[in-house]
Amino acid sequence: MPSNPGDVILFVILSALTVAGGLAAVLLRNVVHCALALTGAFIGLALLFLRLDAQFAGFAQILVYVGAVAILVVFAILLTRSSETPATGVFSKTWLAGLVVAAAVFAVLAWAVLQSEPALPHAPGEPQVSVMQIGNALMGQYVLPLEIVAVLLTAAMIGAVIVAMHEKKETAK
Amino acid sequence: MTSSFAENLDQIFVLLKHWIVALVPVPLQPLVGAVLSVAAIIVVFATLFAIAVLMERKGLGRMQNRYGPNRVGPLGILQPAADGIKALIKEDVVPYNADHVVHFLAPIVLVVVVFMGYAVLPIGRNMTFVPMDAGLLFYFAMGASAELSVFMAGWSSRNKYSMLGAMRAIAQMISYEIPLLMTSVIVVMMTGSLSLDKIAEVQNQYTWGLPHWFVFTPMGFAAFVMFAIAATAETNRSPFDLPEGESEIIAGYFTEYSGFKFAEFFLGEYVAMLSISGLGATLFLGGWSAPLEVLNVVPSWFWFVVKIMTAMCVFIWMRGTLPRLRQDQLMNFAWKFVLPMTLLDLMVAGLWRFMGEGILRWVVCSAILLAAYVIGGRAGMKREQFGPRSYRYAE
Amino acid sequence: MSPLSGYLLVAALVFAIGLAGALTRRNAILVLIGIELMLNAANLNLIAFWRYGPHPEALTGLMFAVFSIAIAAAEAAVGLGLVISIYRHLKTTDLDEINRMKG
Amino acid sequence: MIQELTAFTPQVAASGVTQILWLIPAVPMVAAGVIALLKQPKKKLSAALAIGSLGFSLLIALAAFAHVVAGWAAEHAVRETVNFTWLQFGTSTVDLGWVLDPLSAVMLVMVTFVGLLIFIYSTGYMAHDENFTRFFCFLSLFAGAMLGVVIANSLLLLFMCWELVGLTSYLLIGFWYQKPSAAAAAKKAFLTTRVGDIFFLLGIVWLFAQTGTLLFYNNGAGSMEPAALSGLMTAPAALGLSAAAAIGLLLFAGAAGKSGQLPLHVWLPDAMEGPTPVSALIHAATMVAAGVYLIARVYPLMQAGQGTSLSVVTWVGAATAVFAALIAVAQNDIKRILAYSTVSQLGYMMAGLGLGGVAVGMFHLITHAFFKALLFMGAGSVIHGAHEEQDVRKMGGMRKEMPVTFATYAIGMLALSGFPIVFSGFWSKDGILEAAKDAHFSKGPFWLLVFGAVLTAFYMTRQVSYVFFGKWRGHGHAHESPKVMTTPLAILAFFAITLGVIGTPAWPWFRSFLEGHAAAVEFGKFGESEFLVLLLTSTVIVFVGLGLGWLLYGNKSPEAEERDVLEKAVPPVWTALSNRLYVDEFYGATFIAFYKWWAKVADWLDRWIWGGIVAEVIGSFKLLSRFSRFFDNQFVNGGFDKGCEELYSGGGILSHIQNGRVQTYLRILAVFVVVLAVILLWSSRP
Repeated sequence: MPSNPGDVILFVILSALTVAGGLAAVLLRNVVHCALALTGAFIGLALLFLRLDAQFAGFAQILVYVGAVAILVVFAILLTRSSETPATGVFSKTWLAGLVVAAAVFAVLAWAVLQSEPALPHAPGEPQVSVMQIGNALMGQYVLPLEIVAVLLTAAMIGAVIVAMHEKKETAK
Repeated sequence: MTSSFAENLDQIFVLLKHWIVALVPVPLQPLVGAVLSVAAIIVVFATLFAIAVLMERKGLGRMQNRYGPNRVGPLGILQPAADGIKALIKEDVVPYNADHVVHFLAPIVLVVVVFMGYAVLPIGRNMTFVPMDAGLLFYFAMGASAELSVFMAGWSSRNKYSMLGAMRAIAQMISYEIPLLMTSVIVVMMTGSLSLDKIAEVQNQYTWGLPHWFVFTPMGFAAFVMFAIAATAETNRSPFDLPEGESEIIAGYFTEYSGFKFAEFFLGEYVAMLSISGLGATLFLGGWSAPLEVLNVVPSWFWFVVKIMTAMCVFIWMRGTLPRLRQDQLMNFAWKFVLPMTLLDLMVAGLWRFMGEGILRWVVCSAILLAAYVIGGRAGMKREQFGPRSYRYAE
Repeated sequence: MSPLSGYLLVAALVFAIGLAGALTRRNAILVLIGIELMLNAANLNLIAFWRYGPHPEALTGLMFAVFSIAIAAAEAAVGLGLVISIYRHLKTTDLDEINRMKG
Repeated sequence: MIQELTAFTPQVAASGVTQILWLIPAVPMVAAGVIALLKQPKKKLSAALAIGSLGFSLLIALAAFAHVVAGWAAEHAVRETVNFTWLQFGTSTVDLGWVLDPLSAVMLVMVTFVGLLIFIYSTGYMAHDENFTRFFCFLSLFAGAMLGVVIANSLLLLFMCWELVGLTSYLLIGFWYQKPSAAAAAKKAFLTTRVGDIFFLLGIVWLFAQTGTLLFYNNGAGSMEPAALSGLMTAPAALGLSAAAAIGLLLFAGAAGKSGQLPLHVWLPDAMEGPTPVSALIHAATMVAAGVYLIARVYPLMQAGQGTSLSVVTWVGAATAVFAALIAVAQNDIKRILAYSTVSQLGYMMAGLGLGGVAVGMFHLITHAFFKALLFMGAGSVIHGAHEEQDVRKMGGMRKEMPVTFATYAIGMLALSGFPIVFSGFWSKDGILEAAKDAHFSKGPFWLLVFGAVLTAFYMTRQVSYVFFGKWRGHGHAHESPKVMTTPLAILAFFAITLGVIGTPAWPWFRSFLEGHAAAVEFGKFGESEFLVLLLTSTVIVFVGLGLGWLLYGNKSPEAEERDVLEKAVPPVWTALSNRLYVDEFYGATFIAFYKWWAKVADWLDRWIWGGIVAEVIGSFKLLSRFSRFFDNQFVNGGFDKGCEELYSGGGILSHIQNGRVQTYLRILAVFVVVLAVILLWSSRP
């Protein structure tokens, strides 16, 4: 299937949104702005998911990341008083080394993708997947992982509460 | 002849849209169709917003033994127009210290996100803007995004009251979003679909002239009650209006907004109420289906509007009746009563599925829920020994 | 160019951005943000491969992504809880200063 | 030889009510759990939970009963089962399940109904007990377990619930564990029934080994169905018995333990140490009936025993009936008299099962459940009214103070004695006697049972005369019990009379219901000479008993210290009887003494033989370890220490990388990922 120009343009716009959001999330000085930019990246990714016909994953992405993770992040920012921009630099002392390593990772990944370009399939698979199928798969084939995730989420919730909870006795000392 | 006329009346907006779309060249047709639908939704619900505000002001006035607005136009019915004009021409004051970009974006995000929710609501037969497979999930994704705009508004204002209001609002919205989702899951379990069209369609059946609305099943009714509570909290309405508790924190997260941005928040809040009423109506009250089989001659969109406006009346009535909760009561109520009851309801819904047809499941499910609600209610009514409250900070 | 490689490149870019953020920022929360970005990039890969793979009806990649989203939620909760807990002990979220095991 | 118990075509598809039959035992058990979690003094709530749950069970039981009756009326023999696999090992599975057939339906209604009345009665009787909540917890659990026994379609499930019944009976008999006698009685009940249960378990294992299933009914594949039974009949066992007979006898041993049959009856009278509602529940309606019910449940297997098992059942039952009745004559404790009477009546039921089939035995079980519950609760009311006095010699003339109790008690007593025509006990006992008279193998049981019937009427008359007639010999004033206690009495009294209607020879509804054929009303049966003779005989028997009793004890008010009329007449016999024919003493001198001796032997063995071996082994290991330590210290450690030092210094160098900065770690990780990826890509280049 030759990709039509409209699709390509849409893809470029969404990718630009995602990448810009990601860059802003990493580069901005104010941590709250970073969190908001991160939300932008998340939304961009969710839209990319929708472009890939993964409706369920896309909406789940918005619900979980924008509705929960982003909120958690801003809560953490406010609770740790990180919202004021620090006087010292926001980048660590070894930022250059980090940047080089990250660039190297991207280079390797991009190289790998481009090298395998001829082997990649061009046409998307045909069947459109309905939410019903996903539900059936979750309750059938994937029911054990689902249960484990449920247990994991419960454990994580309890763990997070315990870790973040105020220890009364220590303050009393 | 009459039935055909009724059908045409039912589908009048759809036919109108098709007619207009057919007038433009083929490549532009999808675009024009989308624009028409969006415009229709915005116009209709903005109008309903105006009516709702007027209703609220008049109704509250009646409940508080005063007149309410009665100067602009006959009986004051032009008051919303006056309010709108006033908001538009008012000076837009932004605090000096505020984070201008975020401050500007917050109300826009709210309004956009709230209107997005309408994309999946079936307003009438064949009248869903985007009939999506995972419509319910989309709706909740949009609802969750609204929290972010609240945070943006509160944080960017650089005002303690705004921040407090935002924190309250977010805590409250997250807490009540879970029961809201869970109650919807009950409906999803009963229909086996996340599509709101399908959910409305399933309820559009009649036995002895009575509709198959989910509110008329034991767990549907219980879920509806919980949904109503959670929806009230989710839209920050009285008695859960702590985020804007004017006696404590002025106006909460939109304290520092004025003029048109304030109007946007106001609009967002009411449109969110209308939309969540619409969701409730779709999930539990049969969406656009008529309450009696014989009333099917009346167009479906009419019933939808009637249902959401009735819900608005209930919102107003509650606001006029109930006192505001305290923050800890609010949280306790959400996590220790609403959520467990909803989970129980979920299990009952499962039981209902597995018990198969017959009168027995009605009896058993009703009995379990009734017992749980009575016991839970009695336990909750008991006066607890409130000691000095302790708060936890991340110090 | 295949549309798939486009998605993969975007995912790689987002991953690298996240990694760069995690490696260069001082604030622990920003590091977590970087990790979230990396996770999301991986999800994009999974879904892209699912869509363009030979057996989309098997749902494998999609399911992987959905579970990964759920696990990421848990990870975020625990990670941010840890950050808050560290902040309470050390009064800072600056990673350059957090280099002791003893609280 | 093996015929199905039913004449109608069986209907096996499980209906809705069968699907939810498991709720009947589950709901009281859950209620017990909830009560156990309640705070201690929540009396009202716990009682409400227990009564509510059992009431709920009663409703389902009634629905099930109605379903079965409807099926019966439509000429289907309802036998619906729900089975599921519980365990799987290798190729064999252990299945559990429940069954709804006329037998279980009748039992369900009886147990839930009588149990409910007893629960209600208990709220009055136990009102002032500080452990009220615990009591209702146990009571509820007990009822749940018993209902589990009733619905079980698997011998294993039945056995589990059976053991639960045993456990809860232990808890309930020893409810007032502060009393040493109660604690001892509880222990005795538990251990004695355990003796029977071991045989029961053996029987289960044998049955499973033979048939490969423990389900009773499973569409032809169950162990009580012809296919399995014919296999059992041909399989040989020891002593010339077929496997069917041997397994039947083992199961009967279990039933004998639970139902207090002859050698294992000793626990039942002692169990009167529990609160009176417990006595009523355990000894009238449920636990002891479990044994009888078990035999009724496995009746096809019993039939398959070619007469051996059934004749053993009959003889043991008849002997128990007379034996216990004899002892009952010489007892003075109001509850003990009733207890021995229960043992005796259980003997009747067993004999009825052995002689006349399921319907005869079960009919006596049902009627007995009602009037014995009535008697026990009446006795409780009397004890309550006489200020916790249990000695019948210290009562008297109470009919004036306690009119309701007296009236209902008299009804129960007449029913138990088998007073003709009017009372249900007459018809059920008559059925057993009729079956005994026609018994083909021996007339012995018949005469034993007749003698037992005379004794029954006699000792009941003695008791009633002592308690309600003559003049008051106790202390204080007797008073009537509260409504919550007398109302159940009245209800039970009503059924003690009317239940007979469904089992008269003229309209043998109960029998036809259980055996699955249509019932017809034939008043002509009353006129048949055979029947009239029997009627006359049993009437005479009853009146002889009643008359003798009245003659000896009527309206006399002997003092407590005064010797009994019979004791004056035949002192040695009386002494033997009042000492319960020395069974306990016999056990004490034989089994228990043997166990004590054996325990001593085992103790000695443990101390000296096994202990000695262990000590020797330990000693040799100690020696070995000494040597090993020496070797370690001298040779191994030298080289090891050297190596450790090397490692330590190496670790020192490596620890520089570990500087506590997470980002450093992450960076190293990323670098190596890059390196790995490069290697991979390079190596796979085309």
